[in-house]
Amino acid sequence: MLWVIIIGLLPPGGVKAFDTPSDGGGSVTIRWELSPSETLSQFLGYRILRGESEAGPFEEVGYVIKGRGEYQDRSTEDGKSYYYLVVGVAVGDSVASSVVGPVISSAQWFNANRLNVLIFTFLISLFVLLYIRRAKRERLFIRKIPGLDAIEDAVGRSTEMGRPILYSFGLGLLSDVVTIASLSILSRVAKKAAEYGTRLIVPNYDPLVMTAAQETVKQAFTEAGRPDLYNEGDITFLTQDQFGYAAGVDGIIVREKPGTCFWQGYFFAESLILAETGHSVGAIQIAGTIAVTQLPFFIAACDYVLIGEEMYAASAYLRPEPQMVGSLKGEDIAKALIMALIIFSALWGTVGVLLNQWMGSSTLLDAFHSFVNWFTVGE
Amino acid sequence: MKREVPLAITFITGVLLVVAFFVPHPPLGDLQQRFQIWYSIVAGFTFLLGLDSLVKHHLKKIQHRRSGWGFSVALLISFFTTLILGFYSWFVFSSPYDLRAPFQWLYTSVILPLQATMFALLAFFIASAAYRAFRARNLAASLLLVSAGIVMLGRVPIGKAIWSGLPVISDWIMNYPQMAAKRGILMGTYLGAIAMSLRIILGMERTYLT
Amino acid sequence: MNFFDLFGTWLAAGLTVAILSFLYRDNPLYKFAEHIYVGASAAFWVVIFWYSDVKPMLIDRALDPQYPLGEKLILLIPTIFGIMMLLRWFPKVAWISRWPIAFTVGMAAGLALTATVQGYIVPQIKATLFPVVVITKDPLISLWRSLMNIFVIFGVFTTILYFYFSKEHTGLLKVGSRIGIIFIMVGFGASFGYTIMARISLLIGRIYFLLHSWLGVID
Amino acid sequence: MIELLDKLDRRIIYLVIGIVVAYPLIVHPVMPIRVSEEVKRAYEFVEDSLPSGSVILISIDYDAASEPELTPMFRAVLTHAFRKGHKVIYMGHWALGLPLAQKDLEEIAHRMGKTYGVDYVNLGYRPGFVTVMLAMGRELRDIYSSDYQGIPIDSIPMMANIHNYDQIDLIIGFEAGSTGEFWIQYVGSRFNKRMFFGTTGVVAPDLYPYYASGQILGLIGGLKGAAEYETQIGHPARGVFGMPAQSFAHLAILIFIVIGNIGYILRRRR
Repeated sequence: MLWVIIIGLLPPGGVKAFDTPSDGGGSVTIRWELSPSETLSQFLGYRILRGESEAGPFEEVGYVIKGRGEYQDRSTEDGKSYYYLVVGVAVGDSVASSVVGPVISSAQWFNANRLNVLIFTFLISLFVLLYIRRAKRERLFIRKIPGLDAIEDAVGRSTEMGRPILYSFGLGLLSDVVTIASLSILSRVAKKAAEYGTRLIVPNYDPLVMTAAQETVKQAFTEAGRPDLYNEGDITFLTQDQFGYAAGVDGIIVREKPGTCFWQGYFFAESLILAETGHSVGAIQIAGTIAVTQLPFFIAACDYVLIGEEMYAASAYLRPEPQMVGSLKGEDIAKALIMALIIFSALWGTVGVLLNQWMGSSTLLDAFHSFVNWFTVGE
Repeated sequence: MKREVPLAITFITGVLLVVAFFVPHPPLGDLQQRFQIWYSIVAGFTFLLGLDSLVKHHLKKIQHRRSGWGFSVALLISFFTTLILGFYSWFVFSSPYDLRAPFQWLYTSVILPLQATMFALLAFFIASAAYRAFRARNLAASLLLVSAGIVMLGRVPIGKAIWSGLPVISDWIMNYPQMAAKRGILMGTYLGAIAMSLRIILGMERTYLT
Repeated sequence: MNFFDLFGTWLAAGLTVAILSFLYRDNPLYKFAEHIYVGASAAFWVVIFWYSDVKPMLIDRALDPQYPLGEKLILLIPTIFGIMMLLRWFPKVAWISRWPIAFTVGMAAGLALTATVQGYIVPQIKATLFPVVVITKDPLISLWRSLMNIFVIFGVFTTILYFYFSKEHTGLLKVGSRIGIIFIMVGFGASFGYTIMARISLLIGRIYFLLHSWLGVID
Repeated sequence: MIELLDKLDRRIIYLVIGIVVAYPLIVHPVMPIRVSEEVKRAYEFVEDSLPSGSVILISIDYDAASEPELTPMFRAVLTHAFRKGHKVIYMGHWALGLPLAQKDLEEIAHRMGKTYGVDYVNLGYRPGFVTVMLAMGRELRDIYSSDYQGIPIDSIPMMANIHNYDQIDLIIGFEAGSTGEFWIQYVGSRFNKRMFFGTTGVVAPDLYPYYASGQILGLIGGLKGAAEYETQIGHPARGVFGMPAQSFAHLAILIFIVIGNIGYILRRRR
């Protein structure tokens, strides 16, 4: 065995232990200044020891590698006093700091690290809610969304050709908001299909989405006055396997030859497998997804594509109740605010940089940096 | 009961989760994880409905001797074989992941090649989609075509051999215009998700209820 | 190589060829492979899901004598929700399945509301807050970087304009949103081109499997 | 003619793509491959720094989706390790990836005349990757009392003197996600263990800083990395022949786009 003797290994200094702020309790944070011996290649890291009295006994609660000066002990019991010490560890040697404490952990009622998130959530929600209220009084404008205008024609075309309609949510789960947006598009499609008496096929990846789709279609058929046309056997579960789902839907496409395919929801790599097969049977295809990576493939293979936000706008667009449109206006106000913020900061930062460069005054630039840092998202 | 209770459940669940996000103190601190576990349990039960739907669909096909009913027989056989082997492996080897378990053999010999081959079909589909869609019809379509072509060539050794500038321009397109567009699209998308969530919590989005 | 390995390789190869035959046209071979796939994978993921989610989250906890009674009682709530879903089998009480659906939908909304702000909106705003001018030792680099900064801000700005819903796209807004669509198209083209390499790798993997592992004609 | 260019049957496109990808795999055209520093370092460590008979732990941290990129490097590295007479412990943290690479393990071991239990061992999968990583620092029998077939570890000759990381000379991880970073944090730093990784093209940039800071010895990234490692060991396979396949396929797609546009322009002229 090789023994390395290190002369004068220095302990970590300035050890502090305190209740971890903004947490749910059960945690103490220990902080220290790095040991000057870290420069030695034999130096490995720090062991954090905890005891219930100043005299010990102490036992190890954690270990961090060198270069780190903080550890969170997440195994404390709230209301109990603890004492800590930090041991610098090197190959064949170790050295302990002095003992600190007592420290007691507790839970907080507000997570201060999330203040910026709270402010933005509040502001955006406020705009949306404000315009939902305002929309009750005045009529608001909404721009054309071609993909949604095309729904009626597409359903009509399927009917003329005597072919069914295929609707897919992709791999989205019911716990994805975009699936719920897709449900309202499905509701519209189903209503039209019922009016025209056209068959609607909905193969599913998630059984929960399947049940919600069944409810939606049944409801839409009832509202259109054709509950007799509703067939639960057309809204089925396939498999919860990404490509198994694609294989199954491809099979349905080539055998049922739908006149229209709707791809609305969350899609991954299977997007192009589905859309190319849909194209091969000559279907009109209307896609919509928030998955940015899949949008290029839908753009290439489909006739109409709802890009990101347009999908969320669909429910407001299709059922132009004033409040729904109001929420879109609220979104737009939030966008304007964000754009203004970006322009404002670009100007501020630029003036700061120039002042710093020409006059040597860094006050404005420093203020700018702390302004940007405020946007750091904490845990 | 049929409408008001679900709307109330949605409202309460949504509001609680938003509040819990900012309050670390028990019992709200771990509410997000707790609800996600609940969701998994509900999904576990709902799987039964899914399987029921799948099996029923194919049983009906077989019963009425509809075209291709023979394939439905194959589907049901593979379904029940997998299910039985799965539980057998679970109980005999105490885990379906055990490398000795027949379930793993089934995975490598049946599911995996099917998955990989379906996935590999994309190599063909991406070519046919590119051929059809990348036509210089108008300005937007031409830009789509040109940037796809540059990035495509910039990624492989042959692109560099053709012109050493290709990888540089390709990186520039990815890092600037592509990134800016993506950021803009996502900004709108997420604002849309927030408005959508608010409408759900307020009970304005309820196509599956009313 | 034992029998099961050999059989497994032949089975895998047969299924691979069957799926590839779909490229020519739909045919009984593909149909067979597709049905086997849907059936086997549906069962496969159910077993995996129950083993890795439902068992540790519900069954193990319910049976664990160490697990606190209060927590066990709380677990009754999702269990009841789960049973409510199954009531869909009985048309008279099927409506009660809307309760767990409502819970899931509420959860989706509640989580998304804060998660999008925390995970995307605030960090992406932060990433777009920068001075336009960059000063370095080399004036050419400074000029280039400054131009690129303006370019990125301009791109983000016009892309957002494209999604502006509540105003008719005329005048300046029309110009802005047109430029936005240009950025979007260049971006889409780029990600399309970028993905091709990964997709070709997948095909290389499959062809290699057929030629090497199955036929053994290449090394 | 114009009609033909403008509306090419998609099956012709499929056929061409199939041929240009398969052709290089069969005919093996030579395309020069420049070996990067990250791959060379990894190779040199296995080649020069480890005495024959060293123990290498290989961790499979990927599954089917990344198989096409990572299996070629796994095969190249394993071939190299066996050739140098090193002993290999096979394990992994992604349950569905292990049975996948196991086939390659057995095939290569068989081809190179290696004996199970003497030259290599397959420990199989155990859940909880951090727990597994840490426990193996004390005594790997706490987690792996038996190998993947249920054979007790103590009855496997190769494992007789292997108890924890002290007896393992090198760790090689094949990474499709963030498991590699856990290897670095929990094992590399804490037990002062030498390791390198093979990763997908997507993950490589995440791990590059660790290479730059010297926490990992080398980094093999994507199919290109596999091609480089194969070049180093003088055993060209999927990686090396995949490179021309990639180039040809990209070129073919580009030619189709050009054909389509010629057809489109001619049709409009009419």
